[in-house]
Amino acid sequence: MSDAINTEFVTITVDGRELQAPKGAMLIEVTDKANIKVPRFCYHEKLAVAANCRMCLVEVEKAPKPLPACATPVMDGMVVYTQSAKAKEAQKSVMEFLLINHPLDCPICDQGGECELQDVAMGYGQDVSEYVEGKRVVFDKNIGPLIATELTRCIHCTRCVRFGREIAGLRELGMTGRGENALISTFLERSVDSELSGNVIDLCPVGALTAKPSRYGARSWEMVQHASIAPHDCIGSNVYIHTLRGQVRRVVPRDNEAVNEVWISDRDRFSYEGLASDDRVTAPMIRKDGVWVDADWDEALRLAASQIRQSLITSSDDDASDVDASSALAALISPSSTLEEMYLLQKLIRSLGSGSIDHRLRQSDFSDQDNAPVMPWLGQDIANLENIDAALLIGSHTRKEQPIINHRLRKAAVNKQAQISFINPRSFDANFPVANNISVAQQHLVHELAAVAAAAYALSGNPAPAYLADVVAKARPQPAHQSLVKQLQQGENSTVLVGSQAAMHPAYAAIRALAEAIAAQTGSIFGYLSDGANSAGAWLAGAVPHRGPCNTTDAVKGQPIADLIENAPTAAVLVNVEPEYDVAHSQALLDSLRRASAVVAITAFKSPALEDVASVILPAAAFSETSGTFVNAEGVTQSFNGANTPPGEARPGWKILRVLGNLLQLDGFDYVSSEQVRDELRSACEQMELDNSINDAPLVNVSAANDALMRATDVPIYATDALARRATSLQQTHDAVDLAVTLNPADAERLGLDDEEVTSVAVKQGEASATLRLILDASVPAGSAWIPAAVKGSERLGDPFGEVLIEKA
Amino acid sequence: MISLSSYLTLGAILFSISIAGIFLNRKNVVVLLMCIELMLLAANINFVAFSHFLNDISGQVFVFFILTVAAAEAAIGLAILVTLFRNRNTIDVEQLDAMKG
Amino acid sequence: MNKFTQFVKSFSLWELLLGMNLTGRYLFKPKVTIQYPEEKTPMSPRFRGLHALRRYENGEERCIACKLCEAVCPALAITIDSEEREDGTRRTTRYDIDLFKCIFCGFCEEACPVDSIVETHIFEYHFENRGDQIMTKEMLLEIGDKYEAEIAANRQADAPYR
Amino acid sequence: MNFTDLVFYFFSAMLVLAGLGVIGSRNPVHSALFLVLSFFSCSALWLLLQAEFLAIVLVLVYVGAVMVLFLFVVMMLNINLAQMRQGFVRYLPLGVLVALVMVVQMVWIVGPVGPDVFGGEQLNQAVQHAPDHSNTSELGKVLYTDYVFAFEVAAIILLVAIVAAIALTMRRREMTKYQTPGKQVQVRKSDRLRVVKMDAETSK
Amino acid sequence: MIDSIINVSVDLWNWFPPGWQTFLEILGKIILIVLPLMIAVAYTTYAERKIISYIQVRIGPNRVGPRGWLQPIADAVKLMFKEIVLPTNANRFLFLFAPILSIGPALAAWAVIPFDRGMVLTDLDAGLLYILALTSIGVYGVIIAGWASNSKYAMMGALRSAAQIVAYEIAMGFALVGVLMASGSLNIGMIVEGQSGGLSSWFIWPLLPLFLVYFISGVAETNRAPFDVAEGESEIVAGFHVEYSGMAFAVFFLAEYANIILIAALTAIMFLGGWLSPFEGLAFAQGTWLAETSMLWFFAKTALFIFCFLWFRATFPRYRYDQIMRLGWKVFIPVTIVWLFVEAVMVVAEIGPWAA
Repeated sequence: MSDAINTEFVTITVDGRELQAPKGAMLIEVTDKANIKVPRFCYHEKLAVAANCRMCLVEVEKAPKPLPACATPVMDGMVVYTQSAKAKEAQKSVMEFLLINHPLDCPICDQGGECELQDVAMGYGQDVSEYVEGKRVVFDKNIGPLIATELTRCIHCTRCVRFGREIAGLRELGMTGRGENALISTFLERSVDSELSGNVIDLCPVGALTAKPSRYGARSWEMVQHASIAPHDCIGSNVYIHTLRGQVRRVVPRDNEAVNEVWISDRDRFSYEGLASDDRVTAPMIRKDGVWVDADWDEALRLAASQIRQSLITSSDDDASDVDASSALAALISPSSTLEEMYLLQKLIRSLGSGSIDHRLRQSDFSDQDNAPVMPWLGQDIANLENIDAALLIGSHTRKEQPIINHRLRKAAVNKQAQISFINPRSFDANFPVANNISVAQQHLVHELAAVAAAAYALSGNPAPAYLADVVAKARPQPAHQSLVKQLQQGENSTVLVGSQAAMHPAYAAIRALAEAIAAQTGSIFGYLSDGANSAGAWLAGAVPHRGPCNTTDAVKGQPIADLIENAPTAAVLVNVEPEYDVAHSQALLDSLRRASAVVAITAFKSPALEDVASVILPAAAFSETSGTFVNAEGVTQSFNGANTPPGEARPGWKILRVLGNLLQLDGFDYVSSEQVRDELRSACEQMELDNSINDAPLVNVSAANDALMRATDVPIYATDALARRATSLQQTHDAVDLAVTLNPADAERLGLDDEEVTSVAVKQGEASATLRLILDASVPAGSAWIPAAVKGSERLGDPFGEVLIEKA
Repeated sequence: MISLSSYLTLGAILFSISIAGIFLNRKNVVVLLMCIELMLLAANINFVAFSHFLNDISGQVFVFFILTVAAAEAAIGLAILVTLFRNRNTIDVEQLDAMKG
Repeated sequence: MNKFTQFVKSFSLWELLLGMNLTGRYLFKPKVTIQYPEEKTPMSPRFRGLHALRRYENGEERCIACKLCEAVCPALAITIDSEEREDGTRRTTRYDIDLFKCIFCGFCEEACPVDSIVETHIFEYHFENRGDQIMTKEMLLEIGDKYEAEIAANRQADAPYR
Repeated sequence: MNFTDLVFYFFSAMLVLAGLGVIGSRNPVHSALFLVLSFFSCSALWLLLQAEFLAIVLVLVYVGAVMVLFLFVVMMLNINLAQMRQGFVRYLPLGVLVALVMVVQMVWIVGPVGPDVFGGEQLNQAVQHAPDHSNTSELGKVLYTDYVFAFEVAAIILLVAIVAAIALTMRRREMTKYQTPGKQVQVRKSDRLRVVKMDAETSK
Repeated sequence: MIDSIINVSVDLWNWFPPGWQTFLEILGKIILIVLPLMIAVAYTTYAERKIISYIQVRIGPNRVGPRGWLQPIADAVKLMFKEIVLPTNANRFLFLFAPILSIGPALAAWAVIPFDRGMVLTDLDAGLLYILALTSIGVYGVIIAGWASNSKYAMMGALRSAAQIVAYEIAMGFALVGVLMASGSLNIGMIVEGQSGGLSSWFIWPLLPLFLVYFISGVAETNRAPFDVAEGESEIVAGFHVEYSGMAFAVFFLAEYANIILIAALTAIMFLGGWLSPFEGLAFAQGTWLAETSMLWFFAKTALFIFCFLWFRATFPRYRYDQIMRLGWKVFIPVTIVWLFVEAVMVVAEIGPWAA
């Protein structure tokens, strides 16, 4: 329909109004656009037409019977009556049929009040049913921890079935039986595991599919709706937070065609459960003689300020002016913090003379940070992804990491037959046809990419630049690489995206240089799929050690997180960081922090590791409780307001930083609203241009591949941040991975672990060791031992990448 | 036994007090009016005292007339005062110097 | 003539005397006062007094936490929290009525789909401390249990008119 | 000192103190109340002088009417007290001086000098009336015979005063709507309502 | 035994010097008047509640004591134990002095009220004037209370009340001039005696308009319904005593009811012949107690007028303020003046009671 040029228009008459409609459009699309109300259940604009509820019957002149508006294409000169006696009679009859088996349990139905059936029944239903026989009863299925079923209420609209088929790409739900015996079911009684599965709750026009975590907790009419932005991925899905008496009761999508259309991921939908976690810090805490005690704000803030001050004075023995502030004071902030928090934190740290601030917690390779773009940017609009012809995703488990991006890619793959390829350290499942799904052990990932780059240079005929020349020359492209490059080159609209697993990679600089080269040589758009909700914002805000806000290079510079691990700072400020899970080298960082004399943690959640290292814990508001701004991967700035008040004494992070700035007697911390902070930054950033191209980079050197078993890691979908990790329902899903080691069967055989009886193995990584469950899976390439990060227990192990020894437990 | 001179002395003191009052409260017309009443009262005391000691009732007749006239005077005085206050919003004597009403 | 009669009437205070005649006669009328604690007025089955939550005969509480009463309450006197009980049924975890806010309009019992919240005939009650005016679920159920027979009888009596 | 002397000195003292209160108090309302007190004291003194009628009339007329009027005016006019007190201290020495001089002069006359002039012995031979003596009727007899003309003049003065006071303060407020209850009561249906007979509308 | 007690008492009495004896005698008489008066006041409040409730087809207070007889005592005890709240910036002395100023004249006026022939505390020559003077002082209690409360409502109430009392006092005075003309004396005992000779000799008949004016003015003067705009609850809360509580309020309350009783008693004295019997000179009553002059007649007549006060309150709605002033100035004063002329003519022409 967007191809307006080719569209022929026809004229139809609906209820006496002349309407222009593109030829071939369905009648209901035309009436919807003209704001003519036609009742419907099975029709949904994002789903295929099924025409099985018959609720949208309208009278069409010259048609012998009323026709379903959702399945009737418009024709020139068509005359339609939606409100005629015949149409109404038809609709009423359909309504009566639908209500025959629908139970009258609205009072206990969570859909009550926002139920399409209820609404339509008010208009078209009758007071008393003529049907006196017993109603049909369908036993409920347990389809997982997220979705509650009440299948007796089902009116067989099959929206959920079509959603599974068309959107989620998994045929999870289906309808079996006919007539009265028809029922919605999962195939083989398994649960619904799509990362978008929650959307069927919104789709279901009745209360047959409802949200399990919020089940029976609140009625739709009593909740207050607050527009907000989801805090888990770089998409910035628009959501509504529904609160009841100051408690977040559920999260539902907010339509935004440019970003998330009408969908949100389950992570965005259900992570709110973590807000009520027992781990929430509700009062400022200070450590007194090694024991944590609750304090009041004044005391805690003063202590924090004095500790920060102290670190700048005593770190050098004799002369305070010689103190290297950057090595004395460091700050880490979660990439899911708001723009305001990041900006204020870097302002605070830089005002004190230190430049050591970082948000790239999971990154290990900072060698090319000076060549990095302004911010990790998608290079294009999110909506553009559904129009691409070819794509290469490097180190990205897109489906689980960025479900909405994945949905866009799926649309391209399914609707436009786009050639989408992956180069991943593991062969991940995709819910669409993948052109080349290349998986290599992570220690071979750079070689693989070099081969692709070599193919690209070969295809374009350009010489490789100096920093790549050596690598490209050594690479031996395979036919798969050549076809991949060809697809990219032939696609009019192609893209190369670097995902967060690449960002975690120890040779990220090389990956980035090669990926950019591939994109440049094939005429593709180069982009990043970044970690966290606000990585882009963090770069803008200057929450990086080598650049100030808005890409300024004259700001105080400091050490990236990797250096901090080696050179322990005297004092550290952690904002929304759980050091044991959110950081790549968590063990090392914790050691480093233990050596620091003061660690001020501004956080919503406390954890044993944090309590171990911190000296002051200041309770911050979680995402729904603070106002703020996220910048998503396409560079769109989205501000939101707090939906509810933080629990206990907790305060929005920007306010804590603001007061801390005041207490440290720093200038320019007199903000009265988060908008003021944002506007200050925004006005500074007006002159910025986004460009992902790399013109120069450190020499890319590829060391010879190590044949040892190397650990490979991803952050599972429901372990990305503190909030998601505490969302109880999400943690019960299949996607919530517990700590285990996954090996390729070949490796297992080599190590003698292919025995059925071996269920757990001893894993040794450097100093650390643990006994883990063993899983054999061919999707893990040989040479890799796949151990997830950020899940419970993973903090006992070392770096995400490194040599591991696995033996029988 | 109280003599006539006692009453006359009392009258004299009261009269002097009211004179002093007129001197002191030069701004407040209401108090001025009250001082005049007080002055008349002092005179009346003399009249009544003389009437009593001279055994002549006509002294009391005078007092009667003085009371009548004083009441009339008070009524008109206050009426003027109210009118003035309405027009000028003050009863300060010194500000009531405009010829125009 | 009219003016003359009016003049005479007003000077003879005729209208006033008429009024006094009227009130004077009422002085001797039988008195209608009810001696409250000893005597009470008859009560309709629809009388709306203190609230109660009812149970089914098997002891299961009727309330299903549909919150229709909360929604219909014009005084915002009802506060309900609900969640799924272990057996999977929908139940309240909290059912508070603030009697200071309540205006005893009876909308809650009209709205109740399961006849759970009802207004009883109890109208003599008092509070001795701040906060006592909040009737909790337990208190309401207790009242319901205690007066179930009376409540049921009143429902029965009013049933034909519903 | 006998009982009557005690009464005299008590009420004299009260009178003088009240007089001082009238001229000295900060608030005109207090002044007026002190004036009331001085009238009361004076009335008591007049009773000692067997002028019962005048004593009661003094209370009736002055306390009951004139001073109420004064209080009324003082309370109604929202007077700026501070402004009214300006100059009090400045005039204080002069006022006190003048008053003292006058007191000395007059007391000198009535005290040491007076009795010689007036014939003191005779003056202090006041007639004590019998208990059934009616001061009222005595006064009435003189008033309606010898002084009837003056009495009529006084009545006219009072009348003129009433008329003048009303004329001065009366103001008809504009835009005020009055209702006359008598007329309202007398209204009949026929005064207000006219029933117009009209043919029923017919369609053509 | 009894003799000895009497003897001791007589000795004790004689022990006092004569001046003291007079003083004590008068004090005893005052107590004899004031105490029953206070009780009467208390029970007037009870009567008011009872009668008004009966007219409103209610029962009225009936809980304290048998039939509620102890209700006034309960009220008094309650009021005594209540705190007297002093408003901020109130004039402390005047605020507390006002109730006294209010009840003082109401009680002092009883000094010249004769209960029976010769039964009077002071047979004052100018008794009528004395009463007029004292009733006119009563307004000070109101006006000072209103001013000292430092409250707008109280001030408004006080001004209304003062204006109303002053206005109606003139009509009242004129009405009493009629009585004065009829009796030819300012002495209250003489006024009553002037009405002797049976029902027909009472001043109510020749002075009927003045009687009505006097009684209605009396109602207005006491700020009673329907002339109670001074405490008009709907506009100025409670008028001048808005800020009063506890005993200070109770004193105002007492003063109001003492004034009611006073006006009722005066009306009985001036127009219904005080203690004189209505059956005097009637053949059937001749020689029985019915024809005797008696204190009881006086009380009965007073009670009748008190009842009228309550009856008015139960019957009439409140006047508007401007209507009250109109009635006082434009109706009552002309009516009394006209009737004084008529009376003067009757005196000159020797008609009615002035015959011969």
